[in-house]
Order: sequence, then C-alpha cells, then structure tokens
Amino acid sequence: MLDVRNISAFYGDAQALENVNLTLGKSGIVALLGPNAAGKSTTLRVISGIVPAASGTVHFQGEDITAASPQDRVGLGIVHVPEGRKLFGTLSVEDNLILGGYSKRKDRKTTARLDGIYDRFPKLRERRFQDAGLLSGGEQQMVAVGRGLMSEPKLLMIDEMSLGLAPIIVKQMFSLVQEIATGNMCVLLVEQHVQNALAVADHGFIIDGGVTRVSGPVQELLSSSLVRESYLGH
Amino acid sequence: MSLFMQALVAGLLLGGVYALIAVGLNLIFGVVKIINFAHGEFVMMAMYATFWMWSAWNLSPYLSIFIITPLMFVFGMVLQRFILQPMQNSSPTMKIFVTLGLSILLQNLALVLFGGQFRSTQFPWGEKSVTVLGISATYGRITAFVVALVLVAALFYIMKKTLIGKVLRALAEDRETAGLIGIPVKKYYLVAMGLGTAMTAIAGVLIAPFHSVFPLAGAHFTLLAFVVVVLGGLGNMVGSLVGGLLLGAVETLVGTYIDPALQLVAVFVVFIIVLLARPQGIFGGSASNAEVGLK
Amino acid sequence: ACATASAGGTTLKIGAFFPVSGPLALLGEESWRGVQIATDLRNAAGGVAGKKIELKFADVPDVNAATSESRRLASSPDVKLAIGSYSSALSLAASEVFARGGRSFVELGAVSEEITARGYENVYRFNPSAGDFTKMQMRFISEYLSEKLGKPVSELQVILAHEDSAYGQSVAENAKKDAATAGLVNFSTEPYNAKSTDLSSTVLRMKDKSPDIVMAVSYAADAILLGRQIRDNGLKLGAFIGTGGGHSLMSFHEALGDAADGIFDVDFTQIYVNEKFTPGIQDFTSKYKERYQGLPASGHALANFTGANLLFDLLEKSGGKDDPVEFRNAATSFKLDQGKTAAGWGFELNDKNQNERSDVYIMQWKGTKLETVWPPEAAVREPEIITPFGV
Amino acid sequence: MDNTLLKVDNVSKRFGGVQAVGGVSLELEHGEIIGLIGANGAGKTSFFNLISGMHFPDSGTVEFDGDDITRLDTASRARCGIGRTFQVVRPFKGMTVAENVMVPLLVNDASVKTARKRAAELLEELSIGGLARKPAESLTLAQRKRVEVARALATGPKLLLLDEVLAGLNSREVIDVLPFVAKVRDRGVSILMIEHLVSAVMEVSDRILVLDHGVVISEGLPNEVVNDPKVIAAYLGKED
Amino acid sequence: MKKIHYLLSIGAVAIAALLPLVTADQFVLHICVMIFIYVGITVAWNILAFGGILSLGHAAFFGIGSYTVALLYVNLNINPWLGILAAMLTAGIGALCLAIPLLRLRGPFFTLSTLAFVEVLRLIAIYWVGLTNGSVGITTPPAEGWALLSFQERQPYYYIVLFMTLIAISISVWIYHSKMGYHLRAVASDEDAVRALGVRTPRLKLTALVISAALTGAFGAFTAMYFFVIEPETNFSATLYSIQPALNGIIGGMGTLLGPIVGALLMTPLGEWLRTTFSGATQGLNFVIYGIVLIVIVRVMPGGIVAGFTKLYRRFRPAERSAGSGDSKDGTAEEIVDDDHISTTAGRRS
Ligand SMILES: Nc1ncnc2c1ncn2[C@@H]1O[C@H](COP(=O)(O)OP(=O)(O)OP(=O)(O)O)[C@@H](O)[C@H]1O
Ligand SMILES: Nc1ncnc2c1ncn2[C@@H]1O[C@H](COP(=O)(O)OP(=O)(O)OP(=O)(O)O)[C@@H](O)[C@H]1O
Ligand SMILES: [Mg+2]
Ligand SMILES: [Mg+2]
Repeated sequence: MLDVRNISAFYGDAQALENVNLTLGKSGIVALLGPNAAGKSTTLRVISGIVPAASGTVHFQGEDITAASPQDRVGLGIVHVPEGRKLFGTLSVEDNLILGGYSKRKDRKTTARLDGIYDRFPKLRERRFQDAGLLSGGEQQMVAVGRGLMSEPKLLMIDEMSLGLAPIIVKQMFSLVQEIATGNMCVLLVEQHVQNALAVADHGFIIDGGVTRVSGPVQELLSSSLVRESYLGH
Repeated sequence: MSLFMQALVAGLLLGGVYALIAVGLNLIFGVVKIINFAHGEFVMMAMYATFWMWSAWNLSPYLSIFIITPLMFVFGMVLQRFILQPMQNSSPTMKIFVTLGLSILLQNLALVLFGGQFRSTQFPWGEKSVTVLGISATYGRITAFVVALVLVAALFYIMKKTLIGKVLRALAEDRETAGLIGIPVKKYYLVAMGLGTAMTAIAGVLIAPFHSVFPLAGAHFTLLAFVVVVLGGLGNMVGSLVGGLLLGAVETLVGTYIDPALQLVAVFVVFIIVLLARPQGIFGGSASNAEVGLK
Repeated sequence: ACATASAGGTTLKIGAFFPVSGPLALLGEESWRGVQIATDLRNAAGGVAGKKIELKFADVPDVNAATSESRRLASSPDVKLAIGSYSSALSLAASEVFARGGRSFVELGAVSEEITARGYENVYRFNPSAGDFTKMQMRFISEYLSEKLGKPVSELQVILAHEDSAYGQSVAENAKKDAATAGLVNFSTEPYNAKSTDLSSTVLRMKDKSPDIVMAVSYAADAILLGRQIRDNGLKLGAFIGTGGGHSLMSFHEALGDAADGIFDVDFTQIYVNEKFTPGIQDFTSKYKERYQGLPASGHALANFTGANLLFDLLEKSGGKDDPVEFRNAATSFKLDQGKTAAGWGFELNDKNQNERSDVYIMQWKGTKLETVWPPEAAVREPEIITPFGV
Repeated sequence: MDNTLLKVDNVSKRFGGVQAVGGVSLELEHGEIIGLIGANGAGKTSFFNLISGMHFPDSGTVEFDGDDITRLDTASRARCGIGRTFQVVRPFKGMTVAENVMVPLLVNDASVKTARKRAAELLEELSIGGLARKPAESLTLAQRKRVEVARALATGPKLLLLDEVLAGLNSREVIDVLPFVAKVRDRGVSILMIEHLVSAVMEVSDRILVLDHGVVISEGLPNEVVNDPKVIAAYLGKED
Repeated sequence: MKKIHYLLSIGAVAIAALLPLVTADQFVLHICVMIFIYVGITVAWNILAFGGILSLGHAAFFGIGSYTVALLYVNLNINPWLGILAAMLTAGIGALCLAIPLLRLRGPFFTLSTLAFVEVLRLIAIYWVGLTNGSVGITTPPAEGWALLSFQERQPYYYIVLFMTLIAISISVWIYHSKMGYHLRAVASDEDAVRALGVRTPRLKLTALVISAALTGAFGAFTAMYFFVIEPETNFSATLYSIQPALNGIIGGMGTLLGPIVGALLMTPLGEWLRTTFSGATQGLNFVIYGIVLIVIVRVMPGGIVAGFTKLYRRFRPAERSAGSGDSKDGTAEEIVDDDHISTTAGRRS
C-alpha cells in the first residue's frame, strides 16, 4: 500500500535521511526501529509530508504522493501521530477528536465516529468536555491516537507511542494497537520499547544513519544477531 | 448623580466603540498571531469607503456596510495571501514590522489619494439623539454599541460551537499540528484574517457617522484597540467587550471628574495595573501548559 | 516653481519648510500653497529686483525632519533666508538652525510667542501671534458679546476648551492673561488631549458650569467632535468662538451642517472679508481656484500668501539682497499701514521682530461661508447672535 | 552531622480542581538515589516543581542541607545545589549545545573561557562531545535530553532531579546510560529520578517512591515496591 | 572575536573618524550624526533584545534623557556634559519604574505595555506645564564651545556622537560575550529553564534594561543639545525613538551584534533620502515608498539583513556548508517545517 523508495531528506544543510526504503501492506503492524538520531521521526515526517523529500519517491496505493501536501495525505488516509502528542491543550477532548476527523467532516458521521472512539477509550468519554491540556500523559496519548483514528486512516503512524507512559498504559496502548490493526488499517510504529514493539509487530524495518539497514518479518529480525545486540541489549 | 450617570453612559457607549474596533483585532492577534499595527488603517479604509459611498451615491452607512464588509473581507484575505502568509514562519517581530510598513503605506496612500482633508459622513438618522431620564445618546452611537454586543456574542458562539471556531482555536494554539492532522491551515488563516478585517470594517463603517474621516483617523485607535484586547485576554471575545467597556468608562469618568487632559493617561495606567494583577488579561487563560506535557 | 538654477545673480533662493505629510499635512499644505501662489504671481510680474524667486521646498512632518531639512538647506551657501512653517514646534526647530547659523528665518504662520521671544535678531514673524488671537477674542466679548448677551463682563461665565498641543497651550496661556485684563472674572480653561477620540467628558464638565460663552482651540477632528458632542449633549450656549485651526475649516461646516451656523471664529483673514480693506485678495482667490480647483480650506493659504508678498516687498527694497544684515536693515525700516495687503495687514516690526500690524479678525459661519463680521473695518456684515450648534 | 540532604515534609499543591500533590513527605540522604514512579498525572513532575521552586507548595515545607527553602525562588535553590532537568526538554534555541551548557557554568564562574572548557568536558562525559557546535534546536529528542542533563550537572548540584531523562532511549542505549547515573552519584551527587522504565529505575535506585493521585502509595526497596499489589494495580499492570 | 573582525572594526572606525577630513559638507555630517544617533539607540535597544525582549518603550528613556539635560541646563544652569550623566541616571531610574511592574509580563504583553508607558510619559510631559513647559517645549539657549556642548559646525558633534556610539557598541559587544550575554540569550529562549539553572532572571533583565535605558538616555540628552528644541511630541515620540530603533534592529537582525548597526546604517539614510527626493512631488509619497521598501525588505529577508546576506554568502561558498559555526543563529528547524515548502511542493504536483 505504501512504497517509500530511496528517499533522502535535509534539515537546512544537515542531512537526516540518506537512503530510506520502506514498503507497507494493507494491514498489520510494522515496527520502525533504530538508534537515536537514526532518522525514524524524519521518515514519518517525510511520509506525512511535513518534511519534503529531497530525492526519492513516496507512493501510496499506487499514486505518487511525493509532492502532496500534508492535508491531501490525510485525505488519502495517511495519519501521523507526532511524538510528544501535540494536543490542542485549550480545546476540550471532544473538540480535539472532532478536529481529528476534519478531513471527513462532510460525511455527517462525526458523531458515530466519536462514539466509536469513546467505546474504545471509555475514559475519554468521561473527560470529553475537559481541556485536553489538563489530562494525564496517558490520557493525552489516548486522545492523540483517538484524534488520529477519527479520520479513519488507512495508515496510522505513531511516533514514540509509549514515551513517558506508565507501564500499565504502555500495555494498554500496545493491545490497543493490536486491536485497531486487525481491521483494514496498517499501523507504523516507532517505538523504543523494542521488545514490546517486536512482540506485536508483523514486520520490522531498522534504519540507522538515515539508511534502511535491515527489513523483514519479525521472526527473522528477532533471530538476527545484529538486532539482538544493538537493540535488545542481550 | 445625573452627571455621573451621563458620564457613565457616555463612557459605556465609547467603550462599545472600543470593543467594536477590538474584536477584529482580537481575531487577528489571537489567531493569526500578528501584532497588527495597521489595524487603525483598516478602520480608516472602511471609514473612507463609507464616506465615498455616501458622497457619491448618497448611500447610508447602514446600507453600505453590506458592501464594505465583504470588500474588506477580501482585502484581508489578499493581505494574508500575498504579504503575511509568505512570512508565516519568520519571527513574530518581523511580522510586526510588515504591518508597520503597511500602516505607513496605507496612511500615506490615503494622503496621496484623498489629501489631508477632514471629511464627514452626514447621516441625520445617526446624529439624532434620544434622551431617557435626562441622559442623552445618539442613534449612531447606540447602534455601534448594540452591534458590538451582537458581534461579540456571534463570535463567541462561532469560536466555541462551530467547526470553524474550533479550527481557529486549534490554529491559535499550534498551527503545525493542525496542518498535520489534515486541516488546510492556509485556508483558515485566510478566513481568520478576512474575518478579522471584516469585523474591523464594520467598526469603521459604524463610527464613520460620528468621527471625522482623514488619513490618520484610524491611527489613534490602534494602540487603544491593543490595550483593549490585551486587557480582556487574547482570543477572548467577551474579554474584549468587557475591556472596551471598562476603558471607555474609565476614560469618561476620569475625564469628567479629574481632568480631561489626563483621561488617556488613566486608560493606560488602568491597563498596566490590570496586567499586573492578571498578566494574561482579565479573561486570559493561564498559558503555562508547557510542564503539563503540551508542546 | 523650479526655475533653472543658474548663477546667484539671476535667482534668489529661499528655503521653504512646511509639513505636507504626517498629522499636520492638511494645513501645512494649505500654507505651502499660499506661498507658491505668491511666488508664481511675483515671478510672473518679473520677480524681485530683477531676480527670479526660487523656492527650495522641504517637507517637515516632525521636528527631526525640520532640523534635518534646515541643515540641508542651510548647508547650501545660496540659501540665506528661509520661510515656514505653519507649526510652532517646527518653526522653533528650523529657525534655531537658521538663526544659529547666521541666516534669516521668516515665520509666516505659526503663532507661539516663543518663536520671537528667544531674542534671535534674524528670526522674524510676519503673521499675528497667539496673543493677537486672545486679545481679539476678549475685545469681541467685552465690546460686543457682553452687551448682546445682556450680561456685564464680570458676570459672564466663559470657558476656553483647548487641545494640548503647542498651539492650544500657548493660546490658553495668553487667554488667561488677557481674560484677567479684560475683567472676565469667571473665566476657566478645559484642556483636553489633542488625540482624544471622545470629548464627552469635556462637554459634560462644561455643561456642569453652564457657561455663557465657550471658546475653543482645536485642530480639525476635535473641533468637529467637540461641536457634535456639544449638540448631542444639549449644551446650551450664548456664543461659541473658535480659535483658528479646525473651526475655520470648510470641513467643520460640512460635518455639522446648519448646526455650524452662528459659530464665531477668530483667525487669520479669510476670503469673505471687506475687500477694500484687503487689496489683492481677489487675485489670490482666483489664482487659488485656478490652480487647486476649489476654495482655500482655511485662512492659512491667504496668510502665507500675504506674508510671502511682504517678504518679497522687503527684498525688492533691499535690492534683492538676502544676506542677514541687509535683510534686517530692510525689514526694520519697512513700514506699511493696515489695510494695504491681501490679508489686511500692515507691516512694522517691534523690537522682537514681530510684525505688530498684522492682526486676526472675528468671523462667523453662515451657510457655507465663514464671513468676517468684526471689527467693522474688516467686516462684510454685522455679527448675528444664533444659538450655537442648534441646541 | 545529620546525613539528610533533602527533607520534604507533607507538601501539597492544588491546581484549580486538581490536587496534584497531596501531602507527600520524603527524606533523601547524601549520596542516595531515589526513584520516583507513578501513573501519568500522579503528580511526579509537580512534586519536582515544588522541590526546585518552580511552584510554591500550598502547605508543607522543604528543607535542603539543613535550611528551610520552602519560600526560596528557583534560581536561589539552584544556587544552593538543586539541579533539575525538564520532562519537556527546553534547550536554549539560537545557542549551540556548548553554549547551552555554559549558561549554568557562568552563574558562578565569571570567566567565559573556563566555562567553555568545562562545558566541552561535560559534553564529552555524556558522550555528546561531537554535538558541541550544533545549534541546540537541531538535536533529536534523546540528544536534547542529554543536553538537559549536562546543563543540570553544570550547575554543580548536590541534588539532581532527573525527570524522565531515559525516555526515548531504546533498551540498549539505556544500558549504556545507567552506569553514568551511578557514576554521578559516586561523585557525591544525590539523585531523585522520575522514570517510567521500571527495570532501569530498579537497577540504580536505592529506594523507590510510588505516587498516585498526588499521594505516596508505596515506598521502599525496589524489589518490595514492584511486588506491592497497590503498585501493580495502579501502575505496573498485571503481567500477562 | 576573530582577528579579521578586529581588523574590520578598526578599519570601519578609522574611516568614520577620517570622514570629516574628507568632506566639510554640513548636511552630510548632519546625516552622519543622525545615523550615529540611531546606531547608538538601536544598539542600546538591542541589549534588551539579546534577552528576546522586544521593548517599544525606549522613547520614554530617550525623552527622559532629553528633558533631564535640558531642564538642568536651562533652569539650573548645570553643564550639559554633567547633564548627559544625569540623563543616564534618570533614564536608568525611569527604567526601574518601568521594570518593576512590567518586566514580569511576557511577549506581546510586555511590548504593548511599554508602548503604553511611553504614551503615559508623553501625556504627562504635555500636562505638567510647570515643569516641562508643556507642548511648547524647551529651547536651549544659544552658546558655542566644548564647555557647553554647542557648536556652529557639525564636526564637533560628529566626533562626540561617534565617540558615544562607539562606547555603546563596545558595551553591547562586551555584554554579548560576557556572562550576562549568555544568560540573556538563554532567557530569550526559555526563561523558566534559565531560572532553574540558578540565574536570577529578574535581576538580569533589570540590569539589561537599566543599561539599555541609560545608554538611550545619553543619546536622548545628546540629541536635545543637538536639536536645541525639546518637546513632548518629538522627544517622547514612539515612532521616532521606540519603533524606529526597534525597526532598525529587527531589520538588521534582532539580538545579533552586527544587525542593529547595519539596520541603522541603512534605514536612517533611506528615510532621509526618500524625503529629500520625493517629498516635493506629492504629499506623503516618500512615506508610501518607505512603507513599500519596508515590506519588501522584511518579506525578502525575513531573518534580517545580516542573516540574509550570510545566507547568500554561504550559497556561494558551499565549502563552508554544514560546518555549523560557533555562533550561527539561523533556525534551521523552523525553515524546514515551513508552510511554504509545502506549498511549493504541492504546486509541483498540479
Ligand atoms: N528539527 C530539526 N532540525 C534540524 N535537524 C534535525 C531536526 N530534527 C531532527 N534533526 C536531525 O536529523 C537526524 C535524524 O533525526 P530523527 O528525529 O529523525 O531521529 P530519530 O530516529 O527519530 O531519533 P530519536 O530516537 O532520538 O527520536 C538527527 O541527526 C537530528 O539531529
Ligand atoms: N501548571 C499546572 N496547571 C494546572 N494543572 C496542572 C499544572 N501542572 C500539573 N497539573 C496537573 O497536575 C496533575 C499532576 O501532573 P504532573 O505533571 O505532576 O504528573 P506526572 O506524575 O508528572 O505525570 P507524567 O508521568 O505523565 O509526567 C495532572 O493532572 C496535571 O494536569
Ligand atoms: Mg524521533
Ligand atoms: Mg511528569
């Protein structure tokens, strides 16, 4: 469904990506792993369009979207939950969610989708009128994911999903991801909890220094000694 | 006592004018995040438009407002599209100076085109006054006051309840993320700037019947409008209304009972004092969300 | 007006400072027009002492600009003499530069006493000063209004509302002195800020004192605002006397319409004046109409026209010599009776280089005309007592 | 002499309707590392803010090195020896990484030259010496966290408050970093650290304090705490 | 500072010092005096801007300085040289009055209230006729000679203000490279974090403001002596002495060392030139052009002139790329996540 070919990207003069390749299927969970400063976040930014690719192409469902604007990509079904959650703190939980569904605002199903999110995260229903900024970190992460789901994406990219979350919430988030990825949706996870990520993912990519180093089904990765040594620490 | 009441009413009516001028600025300042030093010039443009439509076609301000407001909406959008948008990412201070350049430009363009003459829209209905309980006020000022109330209520509703309002509030908070979740950021900035300018145009049209029209006609209002917006709280429409009324009342009461030459001093001193007590303005929310995990 | 700049022998270069942009643009421009008309007419008639007059114009919207521009003009050896400047602050700044640099400066429009009070021997003023305005007002009140309003001077309640720029403040200072001299016991002042957008408190305070006469010193927008708010608040007055500035402007009448009828105004000579007393005014008016498609907005053009002509007459007498000593000799010895110029002014400098024979007159709005009504020698008609602002 | 460095007595802080910290007490000894864990929104960062003076407690007292510092402002506390990092990293934009670290060094040491040298050493120690001349805003999150630590260390603290500095590191990197924490302690700096990575906290902490809804629900040796049913229910979740 | 910087600065100073030997044109010298005045107050303003603090209140300090020297000279016959020192003192005190309530405010709240502060002082100067002679203002008595800081020729003024400006620049350079400079630049980015590192930011900002104000006051005092005429509308003019220096600084590059100097060097002559060239033509035309120029400069070089040229220079010297020099200031991060990039890339598709 998503095909990222030979992309490179720069921040000003500094090169962040050199040669990244990525292919994703229609559903399932894909883990994007790599050490610090490897370019994981940048890869997501290129896919969602907030950082332009200096070279290479991004195809989504066969269409070349290398030059599309972030809004258009959201319309096509690519949603990026950025690291640090980035909620609209002075807006209520519900308003945050509604805005997440902006690209689908005309289909008049907003209320139904909202209900769907609330069913999935009952806690958010309780807090629906509270300012998002006053939620705890875990609740905020739920809102962030919920906001992403509101546009019914085909590809959901979550950066540092469990960053700063209590273990109990991390567990919840992982099972949540597993749940949503069963439908017609692909989840691309950037995660530092490598074990957990590999435990839920079907497929993995490892980038380092802005280059895709390894890719393959999770079982393969787990058995690779390189992966074990550099990322799992055992 | 009746002097007091008359002064208070005059002050509140004046406050209505301030609020009217400030709501548009509040949108531009609160959402587009631009300290718009050309705000007074927007008012001035609308006043000139009112004057010319009145003198050329004898069109009443209360009719021409329906032409001028959309025109100024477009003007605001054009400005945003061609001047402000390309520098959306430069520092806020840089944007201040674009608007300053714009202010100098518009003021002097008016001077070049229309000369320094002081013009007046003569509109008898607006000048008629009613007297209730010995307190008199003109229809023109009452209308401006009522429209200020209506606009504030409408904007309050729009910002809180409609999708546009939610988007605008989201933009005000974090435009990058807004773009990321699929909101056409530029389009909404156009809307915000257009709306802010249109509101300002309404103010300009409504004060034209009782203010002289000349190139610097709006300039005196710029600082006052900022004071009102900041006093009331950024992005808070009700705040602008309350701020405007407060300053209007302070101005006339101090003028009446202490010294008219000090009335503006009093306005600025009250402004500073209120900010000391509430650095975010009367209705401004507490902005320190940083440690809570936002941003 | 830009003749070919050739050797000093055939042209006489005169610096001219007026604010034609910024907040003073309107009357600054009017003043500058008066000077231009005078120059054109004089050049067409052969110039002064055989030399063409060449004006070196500079726009001086603020004091900094006035200083800069006077430095610029004063740095040219040909410019030994300059005129200006409509506004007192600008005049003070520009004339300082000229006077301290050993050149001459002739003020044609600004009224602050300060300009000639500094003791510079090369700074002159040909137009009336602030004191002339207030003296004329007091005379008008005691010699005319007091009787018409049926109260002795000592019982008249008189308020001077004034804006607080240099113009307003210096008129108010003089008014206080002159009111005391004239025996106006119940005289008070009400200053307000020149940039006010609302004058209701000023009006309410005045209303509280129930004055018989209100005098006002205002610029354009505040003059209109004051009038409107007096009307809106129903402040009933016996008479209202403006003091130049905003109350002379056509726009004042346009804004207030019929409500402006009956308002008195003391100012530089306006075009509706006894023409026997103001020879040459027709030339001025027709030339102005021809050149600017309309009537003068105020008396400033005529005042500057008259002042410039006086200056040219002086230069004629000095044989076209504009160096400070020759010019001063010519100026101090030149005398002209009142009623001999287009503004009705005469000429005689006092020891402070102020033209003592220039004066202001009382005018009254009627229809769209600001007609001179007092003193009788300049008047075109009798004054009328009409309740101000239609209250 | 008493060996207590920090003594927090029953501090509370309320934000509007939220009781962020509700009567927490803590004693920390010289050279001790205490781990602070707890659910999101439990009040950990708020507790740090009370210790570092970013906020003043509604009630309760804070004593440091024998002095009551409850009413002292942040800057003075930092000068007394309380260094902190921010959970939401705050690098000084428009300055290089080295310059970032020079800011606290310059508080006591007026010489720019020595500060520059010292900053380079510190960065080297945190193995980000190579980033010294980069603009601080160009770093990744994990790199920024290290700069944050370097800056806090540069204040020359007796007590270091670390707010989730390991977040964003993968397991391997965490293993690399932990010895550094121990090394800092061995130099005589006491540490109070907030971390969600329980295995890491357990490894370096002498004691662990668990907060929930602003109150302490468990306290003790690492092994005791993680087996506390209340902690499991509120924070760790059941192993599956 | 690198050696080359030293050489360049010495060269620039030498040229400035020798200029009056080359031309005696009083107007040219006058314009130079104006330029130096503006360089001086812009540099002074910029000291606060190191801390990211945008003040539009400096006209207040300028005005206080002007009035101090003039009142002392005219009423008490105190020598203007002493008056300049007194002006620095009173402007500093004025800064304290401003700072104690206002420095707690942040961002636009601070900026706008400083503007209100200027208005208050201007209105008081108009109102308090007994002290200030109101709007009519004060004129200093004519005199001649170094003792009284009054001259017929421009040369002495030129050297005096050149000297003052150099002092202001030196102070600013020194501050930038000192402890205070580092702390201020950090405050510009995040004040809370700086406080947590042990910096007493209120005192820091106060010191910066007082120094900045005192220098501005000195230039106010000099200008009073130079212009002879002191009146509220001019000497407390927000346009001339708050906004203009801020404009120079921002257009040059706010918070940088060279920016304010370059800004003032370019903008002052530009304004003068436009006025002398166009003012005769149509009322206000020069300002129309000025406004357009302003918009164009800010549009074309959104990071300031200095940054703009640095970028150009870098483009032609690709060898130096990415070598992130010690004090490079451009926010690469922001440039990238730039809306405009998106628009251009989006444009390509259609
Ligand atoms: N906004 C930015 N401006 C400049 N350089 C940046 C920016 N963001 C990232 N970089 C640089 O780009 C490179 C890749 O960064 P990226 O954020 O993609 O890494 P990452 O794999 O997500 O790392 P982490 O695990 O630390 O989040 C790094 O060298 C980083 O310094
Ligand atoms: N400045 C503030 N204003 C209002 N509420 C606040 C403020 N700071 C914190 N809170 C609230 O206090 C509670 C505790 O927040 P705190 O940041 O201390 O939690 P935490 O334990 O650090 O959580 P996390 O692990 O997610 O960082 C939360 O509900 C938060 O919303
Ligand atoms: Mg990342
Ligand atoms: Mg926290």
